[in-house]
Amino acid sequence: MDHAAAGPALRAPARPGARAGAKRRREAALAWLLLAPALAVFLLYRIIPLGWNAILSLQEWSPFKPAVWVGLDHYREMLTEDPTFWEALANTLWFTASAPVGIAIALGIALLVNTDVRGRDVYRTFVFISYPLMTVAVGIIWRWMLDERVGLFNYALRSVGLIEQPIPFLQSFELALPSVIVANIWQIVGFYMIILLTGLQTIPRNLYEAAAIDGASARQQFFRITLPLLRPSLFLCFVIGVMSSFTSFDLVYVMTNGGPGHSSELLVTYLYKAGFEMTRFDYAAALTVVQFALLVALTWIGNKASGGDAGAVERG
Amino acid sequence: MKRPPAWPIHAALCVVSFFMLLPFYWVLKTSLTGENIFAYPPSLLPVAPHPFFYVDVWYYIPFVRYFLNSVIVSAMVVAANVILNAMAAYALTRGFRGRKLVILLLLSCMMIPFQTTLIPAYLLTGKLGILNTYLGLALPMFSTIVCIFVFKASFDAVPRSLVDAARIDGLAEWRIIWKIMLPLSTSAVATNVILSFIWSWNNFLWPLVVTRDPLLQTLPLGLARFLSYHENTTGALYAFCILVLAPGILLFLLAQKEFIRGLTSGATKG
Amino acid sequence: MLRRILLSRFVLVPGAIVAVAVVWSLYAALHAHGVVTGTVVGPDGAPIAGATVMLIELNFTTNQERARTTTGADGRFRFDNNRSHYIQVRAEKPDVGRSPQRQVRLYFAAQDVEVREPLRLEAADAPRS
Amino acid sequence: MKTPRPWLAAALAVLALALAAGPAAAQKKLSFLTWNISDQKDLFDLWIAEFRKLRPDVEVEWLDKKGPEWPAFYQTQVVAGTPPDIINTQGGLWLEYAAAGGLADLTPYLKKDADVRARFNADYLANWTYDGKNYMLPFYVNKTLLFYNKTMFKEAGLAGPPKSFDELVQYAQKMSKGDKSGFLTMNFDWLYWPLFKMNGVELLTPDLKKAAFNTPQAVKVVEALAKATQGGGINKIAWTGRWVEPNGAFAAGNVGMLHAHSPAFFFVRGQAPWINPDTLGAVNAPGGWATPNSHGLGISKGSKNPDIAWEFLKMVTSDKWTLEFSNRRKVLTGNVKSDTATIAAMRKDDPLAAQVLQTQLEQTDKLTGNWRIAVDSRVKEAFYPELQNALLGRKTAKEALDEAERKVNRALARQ
Repeated sequence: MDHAAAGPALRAPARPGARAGAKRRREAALAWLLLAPALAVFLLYRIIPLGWNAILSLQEWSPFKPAVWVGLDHYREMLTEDPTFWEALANTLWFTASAPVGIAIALGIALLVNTDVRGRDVYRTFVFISYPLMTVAVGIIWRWMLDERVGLFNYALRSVGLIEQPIPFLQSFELALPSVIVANIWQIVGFYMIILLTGLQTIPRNLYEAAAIDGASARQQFFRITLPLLRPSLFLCFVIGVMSSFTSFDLVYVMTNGGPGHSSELLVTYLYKAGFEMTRFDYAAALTVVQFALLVALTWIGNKASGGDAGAVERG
Repeated sequence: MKRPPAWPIHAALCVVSFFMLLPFYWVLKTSLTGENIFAYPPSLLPVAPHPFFYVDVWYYIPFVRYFLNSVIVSAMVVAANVILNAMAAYALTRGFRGRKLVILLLLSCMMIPFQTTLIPAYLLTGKLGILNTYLGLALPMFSTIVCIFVFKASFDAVPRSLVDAARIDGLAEWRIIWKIMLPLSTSAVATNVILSFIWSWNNFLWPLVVTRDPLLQTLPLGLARFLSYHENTTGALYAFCILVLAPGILLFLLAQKEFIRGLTSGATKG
Repeated sequence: MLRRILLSRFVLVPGAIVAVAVVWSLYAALHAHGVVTGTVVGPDGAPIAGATVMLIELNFTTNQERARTTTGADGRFRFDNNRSHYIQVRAEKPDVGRSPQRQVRLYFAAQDVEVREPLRLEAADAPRS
Repeated sequence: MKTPRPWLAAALAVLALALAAGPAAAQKKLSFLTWNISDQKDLFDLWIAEFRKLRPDVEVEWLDKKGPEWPAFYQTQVVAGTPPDIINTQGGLWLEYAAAGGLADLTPYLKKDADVRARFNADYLANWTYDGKNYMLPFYVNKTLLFYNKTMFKEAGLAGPPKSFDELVQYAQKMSKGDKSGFLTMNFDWLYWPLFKMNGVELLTPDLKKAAFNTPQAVKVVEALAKATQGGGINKIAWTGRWVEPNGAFAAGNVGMLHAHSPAFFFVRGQAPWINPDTLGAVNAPGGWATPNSHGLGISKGSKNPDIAWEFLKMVTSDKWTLEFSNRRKVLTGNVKSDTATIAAMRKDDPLAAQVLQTQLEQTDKLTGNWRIAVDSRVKEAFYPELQNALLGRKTAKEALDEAERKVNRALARQ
């Protein structure tokens, strides 16, 4: 937290002639020192609670009852006799799979609003405006736009004569989840955009200038310079996409509440229901642990895919 | 590189803007007319718009009080985010043992759904004795992993030569962050400010659980008043959403300029 | 340095907004005596003296009468105890008729207001709102 | 530098005293958690002031949380050992808590104060009994009824409200054309169950141990509903909507019938200028069956001073305050005297509302969808999605009911 205190002690690393081992140790000490405050927050509000869940998942517990150990019973129930879990899991993975679509759209927008086209700031604001909007409002409005009888989409499609019968977006098992995904992309695309914009700022102009001199076309510049150097930001967007598919509770809750059937149930909505609505925190905890394991796996894959090290591009 | 003609860009952006603004337009319109959006066919233009639903919002909830609470909490969160995340990110740009582990840990932490950490988080906050305080409201958001990586990506792009030069001048690490890294990463700073502000500003479940004292409630908690089962509060609900949205947009507009500076100008020197 | 911060848009814009808010609340404070005035006219448009005027407030889901007064010789009426920001007024006179209920929404509670369009009494059994 | 010393000492002494006195003078605290009724702040302030007169040594804290987050807040407080003393729950939520021993048993109090028991409509009071113990008092009560759009009925040449399930379905199909549909029902908290009950379908065996709904009759009912839903007679929102959508649709005048509980009336009327006694009808559903969705007041087991909490309950359910509450919020409180008075008063200045509320006092012996089972929400979660599967045409009625039976029995077995 307090740099001033840390300051003097940290002079050392750069001093010429320091022994390599000592230098490395100081480097490490410094790094951990700088990481400490942030890690403390996560320890408190992420890691310990996760541990709490891990323990709870092995117990039979409710706020009103003392805990009883039941071993892996909840996991057994989840894997063997709970079809809803599998449905929610599949839906969540579909949701995750949709992330790249949103990212691609956002990348396109980001590139456009990163040129010095007139009114750029206005466009950026228009794209971003959906992100800070309260999810409740987003949910209700999309519910209405996608409504079968009075919704805007069906109204538009019917008045231009594209369809005869109205499409029951949220009332059909096939379209409910895609509808939620679309709404989610609509809301999150502005978020992706500013992450990518920030990334684009880290690419030195002179690289493009050099490339231009070598006669590289805009396309080549994009694939040779922009894309590779943007990898960290793209990876970050991917992680955010995964995250939103595993945490966007409000949107599903407001739009479909997981229905019809469980066709738009996500793990997060399911474990909220299990925990707070059915007072089965123990079972919800088991779901949390499984979901977490899944996430670590996904992140790890994504990390590898983006060239490791959180997609960081080492330079200099 | 030669500049492409502007009109296709405008065309594309107009289409995008249209789809982005369409739902938002309906929120805005309903906040001015309070009409029943389930009437058919939908009226595309606002009929007899008036600002009075915003007046309703003002009197339905202790608006000023909630607003100030939100401002205080968000200010704490934003300040903490910029400092803590910059420190953490700087550390991650340095080679040290366990670095990859930390990164993977952060990435996975990021995705633990908040709903399931609610109870333990509450108990811990209680242990710290900061229930019902601004600190208690803000602490969980003091550092956000996304923003750490935003900084990291930006720091990684700062030429090592600059940093090493500074070291040789015997510049203290914290001053390297302050004097070199941050000035060269203004867009990352802007992103941090905007995102952490919005997250803390819209945060709902945590304030709901952690504050028992009505005087400490933040703006989003006013939402309950507008989801009444008896009254028809449609207009007021959307007016409320617009009012909650406004500060975030304002901040975005203010921070905009930072997205065109950043390293593009800085990298060439040093 | 400090000067630069103070003059940056991050200070000026919020500052301006706060200033406007302060001015507005001052204005509101100075114009919040809860005075509601207006005129009642007959079907022919002539002012009606001695008509009963009711000030109605929407209480939760149903309207409730908060106050009533009668018009003077010039057909004018005046309430000075309105505390709400959303009221309705209605006038009636036994042998002349009653006016439709008029919504009056104010910019702030107890705002002093003149009900522009006079309340026009119509022959009885006009649709109640 | 010398003179301030005594002052300082004095100041410190005062401070010390204050600190010492602080805890000693600390008051007993009562907290009162309501369910999404923040609009009644003024009234609750009055209650608190009044209670202050009765018990100057007690201060009351009022908390209000809206529907979806209420359980999250309450259960967190329970775990933290600081449960609100008095809680207001909706629908069947209390069952879980009662069964798990989270609520104080009010039966002894009701024995002690027979007059309190006497205040209430016995049927509504009985709504909160779990294996013979009474866990809650009525706060404000309601049950489902059938609203119908008289204009649309006329257009379709229908004389009056349906008398049977078959008529209901048939009327619905008659009225549906284009953007208009015939019937909508609320679907949360078993509010749709009267549709089954009026056909003699039971959800559970009398001992509440096993599912009993998988019968040929039930299959017929589900098939009829599914057919009507596919044909547009029943608006799909009936099975996917929550509160805003069904009410909004009905308020827009596009729907013939709305099967909902009484709060819907005020919400709909707020959005529907067309509503008046000539255009809206409100009657009990065919067979007179209805699902209550009442709000009750209970005392947390973890409460530090349940007796004071009971005093508070006694006060707020008194004739005086229930009447005040009814007037302010246009609800019935289960307190017989106030409810009759309220409706009588309403008859003249709001006849339609009076008519709606009247239905809430009729046939209170025909309540359904309020089974006293600890795993109510799990059974709900096991049954409804399968029903949706059938109604929206993903499964046949038989398949869905078979699957639902399996799931429901599993949920019941786990309790």
